[in-house]
Amino acid sequence: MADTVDNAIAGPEATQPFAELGLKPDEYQRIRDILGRRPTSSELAMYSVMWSEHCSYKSSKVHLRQFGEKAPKTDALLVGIGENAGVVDIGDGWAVTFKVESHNHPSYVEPYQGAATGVGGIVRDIMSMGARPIAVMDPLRFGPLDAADTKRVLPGIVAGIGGYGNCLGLPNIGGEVVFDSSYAGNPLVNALCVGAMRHEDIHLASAKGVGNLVILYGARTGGDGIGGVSVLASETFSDGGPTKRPSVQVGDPFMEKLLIEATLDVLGAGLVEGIQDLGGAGISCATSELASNGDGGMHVWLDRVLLRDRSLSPEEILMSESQERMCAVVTPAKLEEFLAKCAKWDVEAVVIGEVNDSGRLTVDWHGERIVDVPPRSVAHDGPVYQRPLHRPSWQDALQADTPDDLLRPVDGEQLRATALNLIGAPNLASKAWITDQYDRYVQGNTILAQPEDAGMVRVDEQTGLGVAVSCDCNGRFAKLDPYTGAQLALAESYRNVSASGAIPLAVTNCLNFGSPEDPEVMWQFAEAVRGLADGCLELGIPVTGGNVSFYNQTGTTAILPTPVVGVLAVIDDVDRRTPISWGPDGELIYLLGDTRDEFAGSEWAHHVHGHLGGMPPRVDLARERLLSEIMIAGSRDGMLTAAHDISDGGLMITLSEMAMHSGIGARCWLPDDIDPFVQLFAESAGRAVVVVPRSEELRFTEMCAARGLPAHRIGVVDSELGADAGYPGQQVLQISDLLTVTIDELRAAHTATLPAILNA
Amino acid sequence: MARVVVDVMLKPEILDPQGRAVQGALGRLGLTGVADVRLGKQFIITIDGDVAGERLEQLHALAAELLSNPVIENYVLRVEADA
Amino acid sequence: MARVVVDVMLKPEILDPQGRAVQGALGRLGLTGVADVRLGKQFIITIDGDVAGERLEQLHALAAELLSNPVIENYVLRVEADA
Amino acid sequence: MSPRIGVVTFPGTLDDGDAARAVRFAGGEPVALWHGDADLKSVDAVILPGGFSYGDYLRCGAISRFAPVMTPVITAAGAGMPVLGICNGFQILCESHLLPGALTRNQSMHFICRDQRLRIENTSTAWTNGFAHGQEIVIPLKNGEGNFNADTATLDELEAEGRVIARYVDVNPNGSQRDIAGITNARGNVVGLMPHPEHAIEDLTGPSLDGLVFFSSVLNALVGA
Ligand SMILES: Nc1ncnc2c1ncn2[C@@H]1O[C@H](COP(=O)(O)OP(=O)(O)O)[C@@H](O)[C@H]1O
Ligand SMILES: [Mg+2]
Repeated sequence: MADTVDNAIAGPEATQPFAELGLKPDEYQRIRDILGRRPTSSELAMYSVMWSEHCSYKSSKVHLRQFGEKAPKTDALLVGIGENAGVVDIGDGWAVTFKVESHNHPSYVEPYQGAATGVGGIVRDIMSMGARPIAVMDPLRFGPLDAADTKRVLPGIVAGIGGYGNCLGLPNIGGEVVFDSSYAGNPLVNALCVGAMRHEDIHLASAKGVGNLVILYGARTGGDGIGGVSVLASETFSDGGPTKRPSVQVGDPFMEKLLIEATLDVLGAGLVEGIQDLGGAGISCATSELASNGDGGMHVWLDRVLLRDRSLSPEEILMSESQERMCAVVTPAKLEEFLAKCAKWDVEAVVIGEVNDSGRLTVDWHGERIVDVPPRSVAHDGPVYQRPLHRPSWQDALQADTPDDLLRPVDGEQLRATALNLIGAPNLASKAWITDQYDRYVQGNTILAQPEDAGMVRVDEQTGLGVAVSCDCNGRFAKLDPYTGAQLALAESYRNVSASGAIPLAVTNCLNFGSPEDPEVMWQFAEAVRGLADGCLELGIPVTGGNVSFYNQTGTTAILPTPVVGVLAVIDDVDRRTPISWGPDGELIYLLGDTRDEFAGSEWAHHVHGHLGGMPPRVDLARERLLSEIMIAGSRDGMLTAAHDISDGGLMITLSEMAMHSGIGARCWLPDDIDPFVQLFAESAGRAVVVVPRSEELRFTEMCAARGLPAHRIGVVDSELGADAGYPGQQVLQISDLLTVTIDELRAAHTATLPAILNA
Repeated sequence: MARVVVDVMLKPEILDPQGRAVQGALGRLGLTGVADVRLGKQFIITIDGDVAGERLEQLHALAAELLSNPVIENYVLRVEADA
Repeated sequence: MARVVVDVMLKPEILDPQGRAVQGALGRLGLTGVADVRLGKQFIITIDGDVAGERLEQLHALAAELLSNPVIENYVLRVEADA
Repeated sequence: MSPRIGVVTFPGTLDDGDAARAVRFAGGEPVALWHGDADLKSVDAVILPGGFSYGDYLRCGAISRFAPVMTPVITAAGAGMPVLGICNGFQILCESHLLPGALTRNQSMHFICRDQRLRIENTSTAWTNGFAHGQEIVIPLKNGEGNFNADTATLDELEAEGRVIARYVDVNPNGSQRDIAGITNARGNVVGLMPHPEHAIEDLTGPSLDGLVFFSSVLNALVGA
């Protein structure tokens, strides 16, 4: 027997398991105050999931506001923060939407399904804006490559992302793979999706129009993932394994593919007034948000929900996180056509509710009223915490522990060994073992994918209009200084898309941190958000959406603060994209930007010395902006044949990647005012390598000089160098008289690392 | 030589998209009255020597941890007549 | 209600990379004497009414054509006690 | 009038748009065919494109084989109409017994996506007549179950009759017997191919333009017929 509103009025003193559902006593009291009585068990279920950290952002809200307050002026933003995903104008009547989300904890518990359903969730977010999903990316983080648990979780997570994304027909165009001991026991699985639509197809999650019908369509509702939101995302794991073993959701990518086609079909035919995906908190979230954003009232007949398991209680149905479901608001006149389109795609659909102007969200179960609440109080007016924050006690000591005294390579031979060592370091090694499991060709519009700086897809086949996306973060920098670290993540992502020739337009983020109840973690979070908001303002690109993932820790040890930043950029003709591989002999290699003795948080300090300390590289966003403008102009005016940003591992790694990817050698030299080791391996920001045809050299260098961007000619593409350098018949990369490596040697070191461990 | 058979099935509350797809196909091909289809894995392990005592315990542990994921699956293990 | 179980296995002459991988993993985790591992599928079909006569024949035909591919797989079908 | 090439969409098909684009690039007229219709709309040839029809949840291609559209496809193939199955389409052709053998799980057990080198070994089929014998090409390969398996007698027969149309070169990505990437039926009108020619028709999006030849070949065959 369901607990009804009448029961709640008649039996006000019943004790309720609010604590087990993750609610604090004062939160429970607030619910009683809002309702003027005790909640029914169904109401309690709804409030508990919707007021969880994951859904309500109760710890992060006060900080995230800055993204709006500091948002730069831009005409590009069609839908801003707060909707399922932001929407950006890219011209010609086209709009794109993109967003990144985390699925960290579920992926630790069940790597394959956790990661797969992460992809499924973000894809539905994108669909709920009215867009066709066109690409995915997957920033991933694991414990050390050789750790036993990494061998458990990594293959499963990668197979899950591939299994789901490949089956949906979404090209995977990039991502990240980072190994660090702080992620052992708490891998990060972030998933990003990009979608495209015509301006007139933009849809929002709101239930407007009294008498309109609320349709639930897609997979049937089952008992999976119940409480996943409150339990999975708000509690941490104890040392011995998961403290609670929630039932994990299993994804059905085939159903999601049908859901995409059916959704685009009904949207295209103009049958939909409002639309919402079902993710965390399932029907509770979808109905309360739709109602809260619309005319304010909705009635739901919960017993009409199609079930996979007929024994589910109404509370469970409200909380279930069964995958592959969507909600649409449809006028009665269009109902029949809507249902017919769903039937064509074999997608089940049923009317579960109706929009009204009561100002209440009411839910009936077999004729009895089990929920009667103001929808805003569930969806938007959850608790907000100003959590205490505190600069970590160890922060000063960490910053004082500079890498200056670490033993550095001193001669050519040692530099050469360092280069070969780093190119095979887990964080810098080829990720082909992973990315080869992802379909990057499907849809036939992929212009750039791994291992390019940014992923790029064509949006309009006729005009060549396209978008580029990159996502980046160096958590070590963020640990040294979260404010600067977040800006460095933004700068790198911005630089990556610019290197491809596209103009940066908007930012998304996935903020992965430890427990918000730890004041030191909260400080890291607050600093990172402040850094990112300030950085976006300075670069002139707004944050359009994102995701916060807290409680990423093993025991009481938090992960590296990891604010993953994604930047979306537009290119008016993908034909002009700049790849990372250089062209024929004689093209000139230029280093743009300034190099300083900056090794704190670098891959060299990490991989060679296991050291983390000091202050991260300096950020100069004005310089980043200039560099970006030069690379975009170079692409637009045909002055560049290749470009590659300099980040992890420094210049030597950038040159090596360009050489390996093109299969052609080069003769390089170093400006002689800086120590060669610093020149080759420092990770100063604001730099890139670009390749200029001889015919364009003058025009390009004059542009750099006029704009004040340092440009050093440091090499020339040369496929014949091998013989002179003592490697006849081979392609070599030569750095002055300091060192010469063959591309085969680089490749061998670069490609061996992951297979050696993961295939063992 | 013994033959150990481990059947691994998704727990009943977990969605089984494969089973559903098969159920749909059986229906389309004219089989009536199919109430449910679940699709599981079957491991057939041929093993030297006897399977009992500690060895059987070891097999159970492996079935629970390696061959299945207890979060979403159940397993049944049986030792069949010597192969 | 009847429960029909169909086990589908790769034919012995067809290489089973998954079985081999499991065999390797079992060995690495300390199980000795594993001579062979094969990985197959198990369908559990719950069906209304009786399964006999023509209905059973129909099920055999479907097991042979849909649930297994005779080029590479064998199947075994059994009807279990009413579910 | 340019030949009409049908491209079938099953639930879960992914590369139908790419296949239609390839037909267009080659100068043909792509015609969309729906799995649920037992009607070929008087096309001159049929492509079964790649993807995960029905999620490939049972065995790749096992469920699609029974789709209504396959009845006329099987009849037309028997009557000599050119039919190309790419990846999932190849699996469907095998499951339908239009081609011998079966495609099983990759030996590595992973899905694999790579630019693959192939050698064309039969240039007399409807889909390969534009190639030179022994020509090496590079087109994308992407599959989880592309490991071609057949018994020895069948393999020997395929070899003896020259019905292996393409073989993997350099790397055998999925463990296929005798490095087989594609085969044809005895008549040379039905071809199954694991790698994806429809993804190699444009400089911007593919590793080469080699894939286009499969589509221009069938137009040749149809115009010549
Ligand atoms: N998990 C992943 N999924 C897809 N692509 C990835 C993944 N990890 C890395 N990549 C791709 O590999 C290439 C190299 O990665 P990375 O070194 O992190 O690039 P960058 O330093 O330019 O951000 C990039 O093209 C990136 O998008
Ligand atoms: Mg880069």
